[in-house]
Amino acid sequence: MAKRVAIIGVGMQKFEFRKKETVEEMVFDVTRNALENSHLSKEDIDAVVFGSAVDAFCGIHNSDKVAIDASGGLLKPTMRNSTSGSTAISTPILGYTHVASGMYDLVMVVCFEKMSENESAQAVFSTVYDEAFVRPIGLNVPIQCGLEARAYINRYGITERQMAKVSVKNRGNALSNPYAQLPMKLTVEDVMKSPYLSWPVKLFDTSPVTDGARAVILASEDVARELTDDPVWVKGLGRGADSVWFMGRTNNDLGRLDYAYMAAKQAYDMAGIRDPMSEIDYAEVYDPFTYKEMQHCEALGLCPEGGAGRMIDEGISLKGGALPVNASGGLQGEGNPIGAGMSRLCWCYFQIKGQAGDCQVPKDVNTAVANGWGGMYQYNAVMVIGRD
Amino acid sequence: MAKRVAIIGVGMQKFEFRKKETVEEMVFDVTRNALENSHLSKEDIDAVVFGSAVDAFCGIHNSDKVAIDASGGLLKPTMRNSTSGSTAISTPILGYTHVASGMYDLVMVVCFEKMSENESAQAVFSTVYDEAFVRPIGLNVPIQCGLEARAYINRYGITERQMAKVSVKNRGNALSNPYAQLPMKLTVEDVMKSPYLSWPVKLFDTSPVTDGARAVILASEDVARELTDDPVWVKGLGRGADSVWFMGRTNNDLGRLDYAYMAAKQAYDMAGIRDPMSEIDYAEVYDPFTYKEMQHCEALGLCPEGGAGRMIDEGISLKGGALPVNASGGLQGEGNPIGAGMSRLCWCYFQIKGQAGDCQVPKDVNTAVANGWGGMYQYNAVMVIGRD
Amino acid sequence: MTKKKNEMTIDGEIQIKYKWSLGKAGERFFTELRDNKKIMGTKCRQCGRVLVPPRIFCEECFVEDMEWVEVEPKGTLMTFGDSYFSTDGKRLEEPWMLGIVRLNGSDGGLIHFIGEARPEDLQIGMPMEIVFKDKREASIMDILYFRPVKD
Amino acid sequence: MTKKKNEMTIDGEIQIKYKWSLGKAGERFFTELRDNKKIMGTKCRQCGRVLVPPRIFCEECFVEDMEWVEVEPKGTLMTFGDSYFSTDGKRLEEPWMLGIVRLNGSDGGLIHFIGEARPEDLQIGMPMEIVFKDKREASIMDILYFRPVKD
Ligand SMILES: [Zn+2]
Ligand SMILES: [Zn+2]
Repeated sequence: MAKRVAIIGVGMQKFEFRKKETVEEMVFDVTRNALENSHLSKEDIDAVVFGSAVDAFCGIHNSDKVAIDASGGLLKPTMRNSTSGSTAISTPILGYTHVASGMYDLVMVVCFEKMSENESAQAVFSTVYDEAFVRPIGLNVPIQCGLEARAYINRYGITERQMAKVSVKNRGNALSNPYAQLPMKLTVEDVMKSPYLSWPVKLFDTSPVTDGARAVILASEDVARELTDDPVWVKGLGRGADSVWFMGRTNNDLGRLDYAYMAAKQAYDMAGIRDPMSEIDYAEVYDPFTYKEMQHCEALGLCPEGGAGRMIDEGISLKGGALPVNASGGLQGEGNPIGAGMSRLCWCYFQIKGQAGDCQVPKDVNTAVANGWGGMYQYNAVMVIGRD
Repeated sequence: MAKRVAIIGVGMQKFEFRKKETVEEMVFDVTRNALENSHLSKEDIDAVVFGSAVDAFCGIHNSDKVAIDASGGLLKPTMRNSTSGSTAISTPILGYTHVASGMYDLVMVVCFEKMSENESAQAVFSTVYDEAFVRPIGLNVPIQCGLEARAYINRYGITERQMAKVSVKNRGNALSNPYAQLPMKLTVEDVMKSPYLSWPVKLFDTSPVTDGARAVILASEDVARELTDDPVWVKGLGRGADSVWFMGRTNNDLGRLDYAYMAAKQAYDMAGIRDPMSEIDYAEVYDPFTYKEMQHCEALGLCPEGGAGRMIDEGISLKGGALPVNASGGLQGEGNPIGAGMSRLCWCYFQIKGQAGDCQVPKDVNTAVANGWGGMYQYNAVMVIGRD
Repeated sequence: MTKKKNEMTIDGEIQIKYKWSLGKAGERFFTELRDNKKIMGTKCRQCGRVLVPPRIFCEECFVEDMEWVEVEPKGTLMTFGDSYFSTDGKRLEEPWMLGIVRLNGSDGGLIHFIGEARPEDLQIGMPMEIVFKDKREASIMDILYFRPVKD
Repeated sequence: MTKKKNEMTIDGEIQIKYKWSLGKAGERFFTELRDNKKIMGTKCRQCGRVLVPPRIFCEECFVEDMEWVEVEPKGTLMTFGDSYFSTDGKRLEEPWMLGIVRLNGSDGGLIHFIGEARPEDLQIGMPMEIVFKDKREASIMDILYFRPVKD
């Protein structure tokens, strides 16, 4: 059985379109914030793990190396993880393995992305496509998502209005989040009238280009109990990776995320959760597009498979609903600095601790789940955290 | 105390300048080889970790995603590490944390680099330099190493002839390595006559541009004992990261690798090794340049600080010497596919198991050490493996 | 989006040229496509699955026990996407369309442009066929596009 | 090095333009360099170390409690390198030289070209000074090079 690992503090900063700070300055900002929130000094940190999804965004390859001094990792063990967008959750999983291995008692997890240093996000994204079968046809992100969204809504009968409601919810929730880039008071009609990027995905179904960082401090069980009377434990984690050959996958349907269901099952099995709909109190779900929140709610078992439309129609995922999702605003409202989507985990922590401020949901939160998604419709990483 | 973790098999392939295979095909080659050597099937593997140092070499960013199917990682947990050249050893360390965490019994570690897809390695390397203070002056790899080598030999009184002897040793050792790219029978005079890239570094002091991959299978203690009567344990590991601001480091001297001494100390402390010169039987030392082998021998305590010149003069590190170093040929003789420098660890395993073929050293090897180095004179990762 | 005022930047670029290997499987696939207008897959002798894009190994059986087989240049539309923006961000008059087509006689498929159709003509599950380019150069662009099969 | 025959490749490139932020510390450093030919460092009010390149925080004390101080455009040669190859691989007649100089009044330094000297004129530990460019544009290239201090 693995050792227990706790989250004992997180570090936040405002997400913005184009931060004036360098990567190093951004990382210092959240690291210091995490140390302050945890009443620790950098000397207490035994090791640092970094997560950043795509170096071509900031144009500094191997960008971990510029973040060392600012992370408290100077002359310490460090590592750098990158699993596309799922970096957001696979990086705290990496931190977990560091602590659970018994080698380190306190590990700083720092995720960052400076997406707006480049002049064309599309030029960056084109670097990730297979050069022989995909890159020459000029696939881009909007149509990549259109392909997946169409398969999804075709399979399950999801509607564009249901997608729009997710956008209204998340951008509206972001109004209460002081770190948010894109809080907006929208109506479903506003979303429906926004221009199509690729049917059924419209402008307001998407998330913005964002600079930002997040930090999470993980502690071994013994140290966590010394530091706090109310530790928040990592209870479960899971990951799944599907084939890069998305046009020839075994399940024959881009609309069904086998790899995400798999990641969720691992995490729930480890956490001893058999019925997530009743046992999960709160969720922060990776939502770069509205339909991705819906797919992920299903894969995470927060609603039945194909039931994400009803979930939003019935208000279940609203801030005041039975199973609130992304009360922080999610990627759509808070901003989407790929790897720093670890913010999803930070907000689960805040909700459990009752520190979510104006984003706090009006219910007890003991157990929460967060996920990350990335690659060529490929990766999912899931973490369940909570009190005993 | 951390759980014990064993290496139970490795996967090899020939290192070459320009492999015809894709990254996916290269990865399949070594993964299958590792499974065969371990008498395992891909179903036995619980999780996969990838290491690749610089995606810009192969021009497929987030290159982990093309390696999934070929690694046995399809629909399993995967992760991708990248800490510049130290990826070579930090990736098996990542695998170690996966197993030691108690979550996975069998983890496939796959490192690969396809360095020759691009038309200019220098264009690739320039992507890693700080854009404000370093990139504009056009720093390149030869002069970057010249700066460090000069500081090193100035500090410790190392000579160019001593450096040359390392080249003769490693390229000569590679003559016995069937996977080697650059085996050569050279004399010290040949090396001394080769053209300067940047004083004191000459052409034959360097390693080639290489395509290749390596795999290592790690097992938990219980599973390792089921699979083999002669497990090779991971006994110690360490990492150190220094500041990217190499021009303003506290120790004031590029010639002294504080971060590497630190990484070695961690690894030896964990392994219970107090006197590496007598307790280490064999070493595979990261040698992209001759002087780097010398610096690393010192930092790893295989000779006294500043004593690497005498070590090679006295033949201690020769294949038949008291403490043989890089009997495989090292990066200089076998090839230098950055992350796949994990080959250093593979050869330590072979030497302990007595499976090093014509590279086998004429002495008992029970304990061996391997290291990796990378970044802006920045990272070191060390692993000690051995029998009980 | 507009940049904040007074921010000082260093302007530069990363530019790297590549020659990407097609690999063992890719060389055969693109040679047959160029020379014979054939779509080739690799069939696993153990599980019988036919992989397109072809690979030299079966990722399920994890063996390199494959034979080359020709698959039909026709198949089923698995999903499609349209966009009024080109990849370089320009607004388009006519929609640009991509589709993923599962090819008959295979367990795989290809992604490519869709032509000779409007978005409203398309639906998931309909039969599609490949239109080849006349002058071919061993590239995925040797396929012009998919179009709906004409009855 | 020559390529193997018969290998099929896809030729392409990655080209991305950037506007890199100088950051809070960099903006001040490069503004002073351009406007006043001054090399500025940041001094930690807690440990007294003067950082060059400047940062907004002290990495040892881990605080953002820094003041700007001017450092001397002179210092000590920590190491240097020469090369007869340009960065783009061309063979050079005259050696191209870089040095790392620890600047007086600071705990840091800069890397830059070395000029007005031959490799044989240089040795580690010797005093060097900065030669500034006349027309400066807020870039590290506002420094022309280091040269040995003339007695
Ligand atoms: Zn098969
Ligand atoms: Zn200080």
